[in-house]
Amino acid sequence: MSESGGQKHEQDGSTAQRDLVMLVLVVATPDSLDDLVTAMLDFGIGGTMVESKGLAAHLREEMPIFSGLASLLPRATGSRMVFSVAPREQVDQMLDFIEGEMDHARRPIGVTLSLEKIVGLQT
Amino acid sequence: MRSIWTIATMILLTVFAMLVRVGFGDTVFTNEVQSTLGVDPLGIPFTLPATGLVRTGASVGLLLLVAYLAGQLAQQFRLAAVTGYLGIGILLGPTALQVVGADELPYLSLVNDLAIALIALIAGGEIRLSFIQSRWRTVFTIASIEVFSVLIGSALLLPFVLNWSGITGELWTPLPIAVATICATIAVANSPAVVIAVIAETHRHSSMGRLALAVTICKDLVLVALFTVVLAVASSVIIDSEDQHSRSVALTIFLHLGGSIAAGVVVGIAMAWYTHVIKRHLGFFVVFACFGIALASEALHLEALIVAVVAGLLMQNIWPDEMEAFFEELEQISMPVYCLFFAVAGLRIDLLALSSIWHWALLFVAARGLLVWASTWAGWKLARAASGEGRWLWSALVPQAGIALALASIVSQTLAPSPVAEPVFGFLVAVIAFNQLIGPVLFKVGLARSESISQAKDSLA
Amino acid sequence: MRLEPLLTPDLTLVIEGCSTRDAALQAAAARAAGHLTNITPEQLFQQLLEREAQYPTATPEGVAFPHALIPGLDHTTVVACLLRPAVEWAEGAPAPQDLMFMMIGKDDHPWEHVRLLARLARIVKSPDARRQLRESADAADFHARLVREDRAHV
Amino acid sequence: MDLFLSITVLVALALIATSRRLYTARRSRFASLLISGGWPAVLVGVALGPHGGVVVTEETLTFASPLVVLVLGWVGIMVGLQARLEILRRIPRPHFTLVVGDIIFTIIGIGSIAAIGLAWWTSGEVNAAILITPWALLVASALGWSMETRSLRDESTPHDQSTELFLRVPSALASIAAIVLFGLLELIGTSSNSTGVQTLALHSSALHLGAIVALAVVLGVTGRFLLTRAGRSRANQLTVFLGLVTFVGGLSTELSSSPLFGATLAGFVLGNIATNDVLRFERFVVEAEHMIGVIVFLLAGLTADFHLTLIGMTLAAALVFVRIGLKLTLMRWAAVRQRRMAHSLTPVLSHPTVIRQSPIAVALALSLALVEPSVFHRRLLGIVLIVGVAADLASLLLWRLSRRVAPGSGGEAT
Repeated sequence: MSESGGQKHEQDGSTAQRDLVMLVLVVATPDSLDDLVTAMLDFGIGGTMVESKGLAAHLREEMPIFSGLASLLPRATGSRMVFSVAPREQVDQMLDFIEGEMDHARRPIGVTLSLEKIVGLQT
Repeated sequence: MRSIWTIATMILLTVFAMLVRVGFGDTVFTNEVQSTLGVDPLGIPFTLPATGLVRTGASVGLLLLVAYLAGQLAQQFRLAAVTGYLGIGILLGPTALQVVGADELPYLSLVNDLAIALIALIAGGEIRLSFIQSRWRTVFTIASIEVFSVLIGSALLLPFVLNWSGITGELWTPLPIAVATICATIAVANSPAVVIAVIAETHRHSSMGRLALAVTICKDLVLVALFTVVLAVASSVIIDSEDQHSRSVALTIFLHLGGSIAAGVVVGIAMAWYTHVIKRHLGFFVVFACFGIALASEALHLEALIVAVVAGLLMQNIWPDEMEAFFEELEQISMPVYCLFFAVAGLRIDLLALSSIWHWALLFVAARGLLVWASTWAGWKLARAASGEGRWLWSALVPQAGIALALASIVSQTLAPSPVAEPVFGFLVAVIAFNQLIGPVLFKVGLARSESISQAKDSLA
Repeated sequence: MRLEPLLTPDLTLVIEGCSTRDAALQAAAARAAGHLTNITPEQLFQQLLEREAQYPTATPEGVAFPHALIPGLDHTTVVACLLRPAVEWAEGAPAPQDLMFMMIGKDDHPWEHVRLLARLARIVKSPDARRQLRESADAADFHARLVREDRAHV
Repeated sequence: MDLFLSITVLVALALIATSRRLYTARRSRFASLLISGGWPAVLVGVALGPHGGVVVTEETLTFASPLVVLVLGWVGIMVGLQARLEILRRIPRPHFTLVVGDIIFTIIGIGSIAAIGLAWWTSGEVNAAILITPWALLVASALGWSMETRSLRDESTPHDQSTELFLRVPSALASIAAIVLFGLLELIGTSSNSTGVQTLALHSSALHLGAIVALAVVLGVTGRFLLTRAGRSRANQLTVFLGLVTFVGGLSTELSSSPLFGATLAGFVLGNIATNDVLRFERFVVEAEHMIGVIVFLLAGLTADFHLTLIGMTLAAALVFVRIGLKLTLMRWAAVRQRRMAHSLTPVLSHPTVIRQSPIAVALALSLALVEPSVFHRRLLGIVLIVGVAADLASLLLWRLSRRVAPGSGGEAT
């Protein structure tokens, strides 16, 4: 799901920009991607998704024992990162969803970052 | 439509395995005799692996795949998946299609140790102390009434059944009474495995399910102590071996139970520490913890069932949040273990032995079912519990599986010298087999009915 | 986004005896049009059929999401239906559908429509939830269970 | 009880080997050489085994053979799954020529040494048919080289993807060739062995081969259906994954072939009819690679018998020296042929890493010792392990020498 033409949110006036935070998710298991995307849509959070590779996957590619060909086809290692700027309240809803309704084994790593200045975000 | 593909895949896998084993059974590595000598090019003799051992690898794979499909098929016909696993085990067993040979059973039953420990861990994890505190009186009343009424009822009925089925000659002499008491004790046994498997499979974590589990586990703890006493006394009558004094029997039971509970606490703390501190590779850790409990308990003469239940209870009630990941992993791993455990239980059911005495066994199963229903209903009324879930609680106390089978095999080993051992084991296995097949379906219906009753009550309120 | 505010008991119904998809759509459209100002049941039914013609909104889990965007509406309307018996939805549809969530939304706010669809998907995702909804005794029970499932999610 | 003890040590070692801390330790050349070769696991295996501290007795080892079947079936399916036509089509031609060159060089060089050594070792009075399988093992384990390229990197060798792929991909192809070559020859060897006649029982081995190919096709087709039925539930996936791996490994062992051969064919079929569910299965299989690798090495250490007579040791030494000569000449031949390619390849091609033995050799030797656990086969496993250690050390030594010869190119990888 590539960049959806700017992230749209229910905002009113510039003062709201102060309660926007950045949500960063590292999704290691592809199976949990569907649930996360559905939840983000439900809470009205847009985002940008990039393919990523964990340290272990990188090292495994460099130090294969039996499966040397796997590194030839650099297909997605299956892990993805999601970057999203959204109101704190919706981001909190998202984190509650991850903690409350996702299995431990399939939970992504999620961090929120406070923001100083934002440009180009279509509200 | 999908079930046609499922059946086709099951047949394809089974037929292919049979063709390989029949067609290529005579190759140099696999041979019928236990393990013969071969000579290698250096002229040094070596023992070839026994056929049973070589075939265990493929049999485990076949059982996992085919039992999984059979479970899905059973669910499509509103049956419990456990019945599917058992059915396929019987079908592929040494007394039916003989895809899996009798010589593989000793190696396959290694999964029993893993399964009993895993099931007991899950059972321990399902019990909430808050639930026990609020309802221990109900649980204890029902369990004790049910245990003693089934025990005494069966002990009175069994001499006749054993006599009619020709297992014991005379009627009221010490031998048949001793045999009847042992069989009656095993008739009391239940199966936490079936209760948990059906609850997990139907996602119905209702209060009736939790009550059923608490009663089943409480009964099994009482049963273990009861069984040790009865077996000690009865075996001395049957084989006239006077090696055990009654005083030492009581002592061994106390050590046996006390030691198991203490070991359970230690194991629970160790597992909680690993899950809390290391957190990684939980899958491998769970498998090894279960193997560890099973084999350590065997070595230290403890009861693996009690050790694991106490450990599970401890972890779930003292560190509920941290242990969530552990119990999630346990649930993932329980599926392949259930498939294998119940399939192997099915393999061990001897259809030939069943064919000669099935009608007597069925008679006793019906009588036992009646006893269980009556005693549970009485216990329920006595405990004066309010809500209506009690009406179907008895359906959880009918199924029998691993623990009953384990006790039956202990009986056949202990009574081995006397001629009555084999037919008694056959009779016990027949009774357990019927309970294994009927039980899960009955409990699935009971669970659904009790839930609809409690919901009807909610909507009225 | 909560489903509860959009779930009115009047628009939560158990449709019995409809053997085809169109009959079910017609019954639901008739009930929905009663709550909409500027559209007749027949027009709404036609719009729904046009949408289904593009690509059937049935799912392998037996839950259908027919929807229509109507210009000039000021709010989104949801009609939750339990179909008894289940109906064959379309040629080659993966399975008969017995749960139907009809969504009639504002055409100038498609983003809100997507959010509602995501919410419904989350609610009916687990087989346990679907079984609970399918075992509803009547429309009131169906509404109570839908509210309970909605509250079970963040 | 001791079986459980050894498995626990085995898994504890596997857990440590795949922990983060150890990955960082691999950055230094010697550490990554040591660890990726799996030698720590082999040492622990030997220490615990019947010849070391006797924690694991002979009888327990045979009792653990279903575990060996599972692990080798896992490796076979892992190797087979990546031999997908879409991957093979993307491999440039020079890589294939390098592999064909390696096969020819090895059959001639190592093959002759192995034939002479084996005949001498068995003092000539056994019929030739029995020595086909051991010969095939020594040749197959000499194919290819270690695919680990992490220890390659330092300032002197320019680091870019194509150079490392030029070393890693041919070795991966060589390990597939090794499994197929050994699988086929083992079938012929075993069938002739049972009939005990000079003439090769080609008919019976063709029958066995047909059965193994049928197994691969049956498993590929049913595997795909099972994987889609398992869907996204992790419990179902685990049941189907373990079922597939043990079923194919077990049945190919019963067809008197190594579990690796049957599992690789099954992985190949499954990989080429791939759906999303099969890709999820592949991820499950490949992610456990390092854990399974450590278990394979540990089981090899437990099973190997190092009581080699003088002849055995001479055979091992000869194999090492011939391997060094062969691999360096192969690389020089490849460098001459590839003059058209970017000059950046030439320093890498002369790099002694190609001397290191491919880990598939240990898996092949372990599978032979599993199918027929004779003392001879356990000593062959011992030889393969010795050749592996010696080749690793020789590669490190030669790399140090080449550094001293061209000092300007910097020292140890940081």
